[in-house]
Amino acid sequence: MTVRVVEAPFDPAAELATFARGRSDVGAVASFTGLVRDEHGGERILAMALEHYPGMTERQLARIEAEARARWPLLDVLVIHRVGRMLPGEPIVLVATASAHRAAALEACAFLIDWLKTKAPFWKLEETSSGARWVEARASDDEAAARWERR
Amino acid sequence: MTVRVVEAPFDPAAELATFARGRSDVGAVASFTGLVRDEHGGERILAMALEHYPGMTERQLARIEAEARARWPLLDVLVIHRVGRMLPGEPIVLVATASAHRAAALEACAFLIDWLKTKAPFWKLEETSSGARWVEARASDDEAAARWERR
Amino acid sequence: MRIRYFAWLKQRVGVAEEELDLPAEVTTVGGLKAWLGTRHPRFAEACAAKGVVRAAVDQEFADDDRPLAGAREVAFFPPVTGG
Amino acid sequence: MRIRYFAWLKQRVGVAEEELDLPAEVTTVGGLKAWLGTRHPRFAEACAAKGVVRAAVDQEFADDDRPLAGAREVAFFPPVTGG
Repeated sequence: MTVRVVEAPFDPAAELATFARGRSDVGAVASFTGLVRDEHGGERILAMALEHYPGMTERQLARIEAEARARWPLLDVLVIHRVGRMLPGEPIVLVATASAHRAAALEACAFLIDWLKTKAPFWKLEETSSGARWVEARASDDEAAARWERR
Repeated sequence: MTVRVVEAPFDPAAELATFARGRSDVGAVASFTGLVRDEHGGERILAMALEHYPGMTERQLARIEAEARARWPLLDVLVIHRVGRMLPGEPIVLVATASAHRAAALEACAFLIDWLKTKAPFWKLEETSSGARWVEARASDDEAAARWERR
Repeated sequence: MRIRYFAWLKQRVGVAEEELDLPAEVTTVGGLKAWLGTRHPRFAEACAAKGVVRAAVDQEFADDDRPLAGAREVAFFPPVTGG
Repeated sequence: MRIRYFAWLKQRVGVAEEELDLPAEVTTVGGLKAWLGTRHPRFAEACAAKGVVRAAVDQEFADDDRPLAGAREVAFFPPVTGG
């Protein structure tokens, strides 16, 4: 499985240590890790709770991965997304891509995280000292995802 | 030091394990690893020897890193480039960037490897079964680097 | 039909999911939204704000004109914010 | 002045570096290239092919019109291929 939704903390470096290893046809590996920050909009974040839509999540992630593989000659892909409650500094998401050449790995990695942010059913609830608040979708995320729409 | 030129094999996953760790202001980490492939232009690669210009190399890498930090709000940057003889599957270069948000981390990572490929004095010598050959510069690398020229 | 709610929409409606028999005249996602609004005033309020209530039919994103024929599960949620 | 050669240019010329006293009329990178070509025929051959011989003066990339006044080290090499 190259797409995983996990409730427990995970270690991106440990995942990357085994990603595409032992394959000497891989010339390029790109990765992106998203982490919980301790600040948002000037307010201190105590924790983050990630809700998702079980079933649809896995389906959408698999679809996004398939789209990336159709667009770029990828030799390996890994997507891990955490759900549940997590603390500042903890990883939320890891995307990794492997290809013979760097352009494919770098572009596919950016594509995967851009599409994941707008097409996978996750919702972030931030816990602050003044209570919990749902994170609002950002126009910049829609714009980033739209870059990759086929014209 | 966030820029290192090394002769011994290095482990990108181990480097990433300590990169930007313990910083809860980091929301995004991007990385790129370039590896020796076992094939190039239809010929089997037995080994790769990286020659460089000691002194100028470190100077150029530091300059490229400074340029990235000037362009994007980066919280951390790491560039490791190996020199000497290495085998297929072994890492040649690692670039990692950390920022509050993903666009800065992803763009700066792509920028760093694109500029490194055209502005740092490294030369690749491939060992094949029919002898050693110097790798020729590719027009696509110049084009990738030119994307980042200030207009 | 099974109706599910996520994120703050779930908190507004007050239930995570409900099993409902739809009246015959409810044939699309848009029609279902309007009908659910009569049962949950705060759902109607949310739907009145443009673009904040998204839907999925059988775990596929769906627009208001999407027919419900054959569907087993419809979910409503705010724009996604993962990653 | 110290002259250095890298990669296949070093193999062509046959030395990695040499310490040379330049004649007074050699004042630019381009002039130095021409003069070195008279000493190393294979260096002249390489320079005849457009774009394959690059230069650095005191570890900074330099074009042919770059003056040599004050320079301690000039390096010649093919286009870089790292990463």
